[in-house]
Amino acid sequence: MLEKAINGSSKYWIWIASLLLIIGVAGLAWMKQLDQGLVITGMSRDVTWGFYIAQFTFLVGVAAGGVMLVLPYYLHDYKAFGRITVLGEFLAIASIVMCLLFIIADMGFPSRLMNVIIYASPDSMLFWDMIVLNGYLFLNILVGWNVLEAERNGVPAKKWVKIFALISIPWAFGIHTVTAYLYCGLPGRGFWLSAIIAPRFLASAFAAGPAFLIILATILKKTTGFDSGEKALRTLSKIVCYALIANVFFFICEVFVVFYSQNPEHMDHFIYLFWGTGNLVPFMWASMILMVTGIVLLLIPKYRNNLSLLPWICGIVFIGTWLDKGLGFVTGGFVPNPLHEYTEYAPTALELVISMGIFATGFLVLTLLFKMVVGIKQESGDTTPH
Amino acid sequence: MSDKLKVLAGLLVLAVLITLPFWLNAGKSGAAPEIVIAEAAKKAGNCVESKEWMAANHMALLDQWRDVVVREGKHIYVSESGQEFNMSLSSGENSCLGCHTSTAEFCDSCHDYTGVGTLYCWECHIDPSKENK
Amino acid sequence: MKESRRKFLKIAGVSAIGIGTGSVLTAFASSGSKEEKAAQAAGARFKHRAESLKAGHWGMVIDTRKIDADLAAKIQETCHSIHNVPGIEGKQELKWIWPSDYKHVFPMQTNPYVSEQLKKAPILALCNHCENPPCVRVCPTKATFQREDGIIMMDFHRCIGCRFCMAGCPYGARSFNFRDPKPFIKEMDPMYPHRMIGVVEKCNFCDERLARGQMPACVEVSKGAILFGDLDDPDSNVRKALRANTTIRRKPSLGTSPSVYYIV
Amino acid sequence: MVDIPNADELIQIDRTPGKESWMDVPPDLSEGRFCYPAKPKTLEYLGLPNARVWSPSDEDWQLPPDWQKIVHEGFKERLDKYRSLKVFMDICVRCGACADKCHYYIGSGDPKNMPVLRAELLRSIYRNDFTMAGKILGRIAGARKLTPQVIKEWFSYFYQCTECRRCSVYCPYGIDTAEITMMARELLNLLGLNINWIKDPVANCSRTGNHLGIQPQNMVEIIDFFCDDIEEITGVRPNPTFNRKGAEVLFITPSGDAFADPGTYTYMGYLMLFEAIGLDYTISTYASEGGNFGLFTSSDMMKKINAKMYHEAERLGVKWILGGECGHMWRVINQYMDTMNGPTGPKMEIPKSPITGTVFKNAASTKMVHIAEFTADLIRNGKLNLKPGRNDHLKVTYHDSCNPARAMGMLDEPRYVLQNVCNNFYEMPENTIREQTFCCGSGSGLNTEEIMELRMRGGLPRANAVKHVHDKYGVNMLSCVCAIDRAVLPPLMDYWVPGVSVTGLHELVGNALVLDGEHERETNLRFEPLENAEGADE
Amino acid sequence: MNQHLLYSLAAVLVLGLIGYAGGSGMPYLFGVIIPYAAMVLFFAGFAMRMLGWVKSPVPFRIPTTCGQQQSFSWIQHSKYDNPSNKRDVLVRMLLEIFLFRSLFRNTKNEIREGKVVYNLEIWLWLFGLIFHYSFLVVLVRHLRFFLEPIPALLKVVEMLDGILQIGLPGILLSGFLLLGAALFLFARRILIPQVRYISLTADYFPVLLIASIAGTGILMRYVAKVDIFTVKQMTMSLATFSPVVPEGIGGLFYAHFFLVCVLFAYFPFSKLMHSGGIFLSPTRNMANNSRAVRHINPWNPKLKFVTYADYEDEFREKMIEAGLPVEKKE
Repeated sequence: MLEKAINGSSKYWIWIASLLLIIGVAGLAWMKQLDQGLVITGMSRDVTWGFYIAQFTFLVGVAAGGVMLVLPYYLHDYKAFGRITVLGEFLAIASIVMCLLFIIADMGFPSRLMNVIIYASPDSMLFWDMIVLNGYLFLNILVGWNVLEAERNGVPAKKWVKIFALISIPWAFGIHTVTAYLYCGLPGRGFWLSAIIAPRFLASAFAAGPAFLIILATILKKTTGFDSGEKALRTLSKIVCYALIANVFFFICEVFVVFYSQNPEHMDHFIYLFWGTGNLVPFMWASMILMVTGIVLLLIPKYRNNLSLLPWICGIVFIGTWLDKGLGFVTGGFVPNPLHEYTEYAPTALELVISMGIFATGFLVLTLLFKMVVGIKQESGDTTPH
Repeated sequence: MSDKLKVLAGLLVLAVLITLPFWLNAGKSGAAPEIVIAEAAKKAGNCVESKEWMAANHMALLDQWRDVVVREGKHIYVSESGQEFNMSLSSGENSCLGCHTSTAEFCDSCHDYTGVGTLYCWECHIDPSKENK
Repeated sequence: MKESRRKFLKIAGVSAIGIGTGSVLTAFASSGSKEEKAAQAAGARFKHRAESLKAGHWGMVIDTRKIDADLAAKIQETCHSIHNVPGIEGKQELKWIWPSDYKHVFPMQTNPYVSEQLKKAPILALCNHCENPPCVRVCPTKATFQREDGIIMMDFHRCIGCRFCMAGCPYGARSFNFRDPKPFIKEMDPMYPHRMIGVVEKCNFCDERLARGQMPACVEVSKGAILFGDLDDPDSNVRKALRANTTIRRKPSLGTSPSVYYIV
Repeated sequence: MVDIPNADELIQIDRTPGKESWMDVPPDLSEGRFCYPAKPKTLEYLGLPNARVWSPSDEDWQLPPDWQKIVHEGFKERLDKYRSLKVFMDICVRCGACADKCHYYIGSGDPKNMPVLRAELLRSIYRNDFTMAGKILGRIAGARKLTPQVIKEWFSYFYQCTECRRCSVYCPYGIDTAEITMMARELLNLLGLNINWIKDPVANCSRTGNHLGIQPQNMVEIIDFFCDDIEEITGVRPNPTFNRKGAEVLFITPSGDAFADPGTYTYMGYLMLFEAIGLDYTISTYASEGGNFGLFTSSDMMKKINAKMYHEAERLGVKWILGGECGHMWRVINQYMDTMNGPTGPKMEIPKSPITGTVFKNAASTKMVHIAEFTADLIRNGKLNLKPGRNDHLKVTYHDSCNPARAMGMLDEPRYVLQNVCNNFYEMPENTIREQTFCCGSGSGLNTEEIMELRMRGGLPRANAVKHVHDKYGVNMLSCVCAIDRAVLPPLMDYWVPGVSVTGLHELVGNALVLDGEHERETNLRFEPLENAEGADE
Repeated sequence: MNQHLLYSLAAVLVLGLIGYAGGSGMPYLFGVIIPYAAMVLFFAGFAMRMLGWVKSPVPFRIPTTCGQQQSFSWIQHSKYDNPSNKRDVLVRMLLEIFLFRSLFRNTKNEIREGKVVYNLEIWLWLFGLIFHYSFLVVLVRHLRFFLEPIPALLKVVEMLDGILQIGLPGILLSGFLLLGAALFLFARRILIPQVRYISLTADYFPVLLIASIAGTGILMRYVAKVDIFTVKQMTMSLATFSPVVPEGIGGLFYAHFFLVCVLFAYFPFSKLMHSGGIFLSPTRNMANNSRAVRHINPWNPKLKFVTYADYEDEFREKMIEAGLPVEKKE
C-alpha cells in the first residue's frame, strides 16, 4: 500500500515538493532556535508557553475529532461513515505527529527528551499526555492501516482490529481530557482552574475536527474525485453544529461563573482577553462572532445541506475555534501573571516559520496517507458511495 | 569498460577505503599526548580512586556524584581507602580542578585524542583555567 | 590474585553505581531509595559534610519592615552574583530574588487602605519552597524536586526545558534560560555553576552554602531582616520570630503552604 | 489419472514446515505428482543422452554409470559460463522475502516450493562440490552429497517451477529462480532426465517447424478454415499467403493459436487485422512456431529452435518480423534471440509500420515487433475502425503473462488496445498484475494433464484474483497475450472461477474491428450471437 | 534446538572466550598478528570472490523488468524499474543499494476466507535499513581509533549519533540500533517458521557475531569500562605500522576486537559477500534494451539446426500438393 504514496502525478509531486521546501526552511529556523535558544520566540518569563503549545493543544483536538467518525461507525454501525472512517483516523495520525513536533519545538532542551521516559513521573500530567498521545497514534495507525488493508484485500478486517478500534474511542476522549488536565490542575492560574476545561476542549474538538474533515473531503473530491458521500457529510455537519453549540454553551457557563462570582483571580483574564488593551482582543471577538455565525448557518438546513456552501461554513467554524483555542486560551491563562503584572505576547516571525514547518510536516503525512486511501479506493472502484 | 575493469576499479576504491587510516596517518606520528599531572595533583599523591580505575570510570563517577550532590545534598565521597573527598568539579581547593588545575592539559588532551565526545561540563561549571584568560 | 579480585569488585561496583544513579542502562526501574541502597551495596559511601547545616524543614521569615530599597537591591545583587544569575533585561529576564511591591507579591490580600509603609516597601519575592509544591507535581522528569529538608531543588542536569513548572508556580518564582546566559554574567563566581540554554532556574535557599555551614547569602547580608532556620524546631530563630510577630504567606488559599513567611 | 480434490478442499493449505530438516525429506514422486518422462524415440531424435523407458515413481532411475561426474562437470561448466549462476549460488542471504511470492508455494504450502529453498536444492550441492567450507564442514555449512535422492528432488521441484521470475522482483539481489531452474533442468538433461511435455514439442518443432507437429499442408488448411469462418461472420475473406518471398513482413505466432480454442479465435483476429490494414505479410510453414520449448530445457535447444526465425526471414527476404501473442516466445525474442542467432541478415530493416510510419526503435536490432505494440500504434494513429460496443456483453480483465511482464515489461500496450476494443475493462488487484503478476500455474512446459492438481494449486493466486473481480464486477472474460495461458487458463477458471472464459487480445480486436465492405455481424468470432448486434455505440 | 542455531551460538561464544582469554595470554597474537591477518584476508578474499565472479561471462541480457518497457513516446516508460540505458540502470542500482527498493515491495500473503490476501510486511525492509546504516555509522565512528588528529567530520558524526543526551557516557544511538536490528533479524529467523526452516548455520552465525560485537562494544562503553586511552595507543600503533601492545587492556576489549577480526576474516567466504555480489547481479545491473542493442555472448556456440532445406526435403511433396512454393522442384 505504501507504494501508492510514492506514485503520483506531477501535480502531486509539486505539492509534496512545496511542503518539503517549507519543511526545509523551517528546519533551518529550528536549527537557529537550537543554537540560540527560545530567545528567538516571543515567549517570556511571564508567558512561558506561546504559539507552539497553543497549536499543540488545538491539534490534539483535531486528532480527537476523528472519533466523531469512529464512534458512530463502530458503536452504532452507522454505515455512511464506513468508507471515510479511515480518513478520520489518518487525520488523527497527522495531527498527533504535529502535536509531538510542537512539543519538541517548544522544549528548551530537546536532546534530553528521553528523560520523560527515563525519569517517568506519573505525578506529572505531561507524562500521561506523552502516554496517551503516543498510544493514540499507535491505535490509529494500527486500526487505520489494518482496516484499509482488509478493504483492499476484499475481506473483513480481523476481529482484534475492532477491539482496538473500540479502545480508540475512549482513548480519543482521553487525549483531550489529559491535555485539558495539563492546564486545569494548576492552582495559581485562575483562567484555567475550571472543571469545564476538559468538556470545553472536547466540544471544540468535535466541532473543529469534523469541520476540518468536511473541508478535506471537499478538497479530495475536487482533486481526486473521491466522494465521501453526501449522507456522511450531512451527518458530519450536524455533529459540527451541535458540538459547536456545546462549546459556546460551556463557554457561557464559564463566563457566568466568573463574572457572577466576580472573583478577580478568574475574571481578570477574561477582561484582559475581551476588554483589555492587549493584542488578543480583536481575535477573541472575531472568534466569538465566527462561532456564533457558524452555529446560525449550521442550524438552518438550507445552508447546512448546501454542499458547496458547507465547506465555507466549516472554514468559519474551524477558524473560530482555532482563534479561541489555538490563540487565546494559552496566552490568556498567562496574562496577567501570578503577580498580577501584564506582559504581552506575540509570536515572532521565526516562531511562525517553525510552526509552518510543523504544519507542513503534518500536511505531508496527511497527503501521503490520504493518497494511499484514495489510491486504494480507486483500485477497488470505491470512489463513490453506493 | 569491461566488467573486469569495473570490478578492479571498485576493488581499488575498497582498498583505499580500508587503508584510509594508513594514508591519513602517513607522516604523522600519531603519538599519544603526554598526560600532564599538575603540581597540585602530584602533591596530593593520589586521586579519588586508583589512577587506572579513574581513567576508565571517571565519567560514571561524576554522573553519580552530580546526582548525590544535587539530589541528596551529600558532598563528601569516602573512597575505598577511607579518604574523604569533596564531590565537586570546580568549586574550590578540594575539587577535581583543585588538583588538576588545567583542563586543557588534563581533560581535553585525552578526550581529544580518544575522541570520546565533547565535554559539556564547562558549559555550566566554571573552568578557572579558562576563565582567567 | 588479591589484586584481580579487588579489581573485579570495583568493576561490579561501578556497574552497580551506573545502575543506581540513573545511568541509562537500567534507569527506567530505579527510584530514589533504591539508588542509595545500590550505591551502598557497591561499597561507595557518601556523607554530608560535618559542617553542613541541617534542619527538619527549612523556613524563612522576611521582616518587610526592616528592608529598604537599598538593602533589597543589595540582597538581590548578592544572590545573583554568587549564583551567576545573568543580568538580562526585559521580559526574558532571570531572577531568583527580587524586590516587588505589596500589591503584586500579595495580589489578593491588598486593600485600598493599606498602610503607607507597606504601599512603598520593597517586598522581596523568591521561591517559597512550598511544602506542597505544584511545580514538583507537574515536572515530567523530577528535575525539580523536594528535598527531605523541604528545599525545592532544581536539577539542571535533568531539566528538559518544558517550562511546565513555570506554568505551575503560582508565585512567578521561576526563570527560564531563553538564551545563553554566559555573556550576561558580569563576574563569574567559580564556586557555583551557571546554566545552559534551555533550563529553568530559581532560588535554592543557598543549598550550596548550607552544605558548607553557611547561612543563605540573602540572610547574611540582610542585617537581620531575613531569618532562616528550622521550622520543625520550636526553639529555632524562625519559630521564635513567628511566635512573636504577625506573619502572612503568599496565596494561602492555594494550599501550597509556602515556607517563606512575611512579617508585615 | 489421479482424481483431484475439489476447490474448497484444495484451498485448505497448511504452510507450516515440518520439524525435520528439509534435506532429510524425500520428494513425493507418486502418480500425479510428476510429469511423464520423454520417450526414448524423442530423445534419440534430438540426440540426447540416456534414452530409455523409465518412470519417476521407479526406485531405480537407470542413471548412467558416471552420473555424479556428469553432474559435477556439467555444474562446473555452467558456473564458468553463467555469471548469474555463480553469483546466485553465493549471495543469497536467505532473508525469506521470496518465500511466499511463488504461486506454487502459495498453492501447495510445500516449503521446497519457496524459491529460496528451491535454489538451496542446487546450492547444497554447489557448496559440497565447489566451496571450501562445504567440503570441510559438510552439513553445518549447508552442503550435502550428491545422491540419487537429490536428483529425484531436483526432478520433482525443478519441474514445479514455471520460471515466472516473480520471486526475482522481490529479491533484494534480484536472484532469479528461473535462471536456477534453467540450469538445473540442463543438468538433469545431461542424465537423460526430462519430461515428455517439453521434449515432444521440441522434437516436433525441430522437424515440422512447430510444437504441435502441424505439417505444411495442414497449416494451410487450418488457416483456410479460419478464413472461411471470417468470411461467414463478416462477409470479407482475408487472403493470407504462405512462404511468399518478397513480403514486407513475416508473421510468426505460436502454433497453439492455430490449433486449439480459444487461441484459434485470436488467430482469426490477427488475420482480420492484417486484412483491415492491407498488410503485406506472409506466414511461414517452416518457421511456424513462435513459442520455444527449448527455453524450458536447455540453452542449446532454445537456440536451435529459435534459429529458424532469422533463417526463414533471410530466405524470404522480409524487412522485419511481426510476432504474435505468446509469453515465453517473447522472453526468448527479447532476451535471447539476437544474442543467440543475430545479427540479422542485410535485407532486414529496422521495423517500420507501413500503415502509420512509426519506427519501432526499441526493436532496432532484433527487428521483431510484438503485435500488441503494432496494434496499439495503429489504434493510436486512428488507423482502425473499431466498435468496442460489440464486446459489451463482456466484462474483461487482463492477465499479464509472466514473460512479457517480467522479461520485457510490455504492460501498457495491451491495456491500451483493450481499452479501445471493449468498454468494460477491470483490473485485478494490484498485487497480482503488471510486474507482480501471477503465473497461470502451468508455464515452462508444465501444462500437462498428469499434474492437474499441481497446476490447479499453482494457478490458485491467479484464479483468486480473477475471482475477486468476478465477484466484484461480474468479470466474465479473462484476456491475455500468451498461448500457454489460452490453453491452461480455461481449465483453471472452470476449477476455481466457473463462469469466466479466456480470450486472446486479438480476438477482442477482431470482434471490434470493422472491415471494409463487411456485412452486419450477427455473431462474434466464436459464433455466439451478438445480443445487441451492431450499433451498440452508435 | 535446531542444530544450525546451536552451532552458531556455540561458535560465537567460543570465539568470544578465545578473544577474552587470548588477549591476556598472547596479546601480540591477538592484538597485532590476527588483526593484520584479518584485514589482509578480508581484502584478498573480497577481491578473489569478485574477480572469481567476474571471470564468468554474462551470456545473455536477462534483467528482471519491474515496470513498463520503453516503447512509444505516448506510453510512460518506467525508467528505473525497467531501465533502457546505462544511466537508468545506475539509478536503479543506487536505489537498490541505498534504499533496498526491491525489499520495499515486500508483502506477506495468507489465505483468509477463501481469499489470497496481501498484507504489509515492511519490517524486514525497515530493520534491514536500520541494520545496515547503523553498522555504517558504527564503522565510521570507529575511525576515531585509527586517526590522529580526529577529523572534524568524524566529530560531527559522533555528535549527531549522540544527539540524545542520555546518561554518562552519553548514549550513541547507532550502537543500540545496530544491536536492536541484529536481534530483530535474529528473532525473525527463529520465530517465523518458514525462515527458521531455511536458515543455516551460515545465517545465524553472522547475525549473532555482529550482535555480539555490538554487545561487547556497548558493554565496554557503558558498563565494564576499558582504558580507552591505552586502546587508542594500541590501535594507532596498528594504523601506523609500528605495532605495540600496551598492557592492561581488559579481556572484554580483546573479545570485541577478536570478534571483529573474525567478522572481517569470515566476510569474503560467507553470504556477507552479498555486499559485493549485488553489483554483479545480471537481473538488476543490465538495461532492458536487447531488442535494440545486440548483446554478445562470448561462448555463443555454433549449432546445427533443421534448416529450411532440410524441412523442404522432408515435406516437399506435401508442400507442392498444398500449393506452397518450393525452392527445389524435383
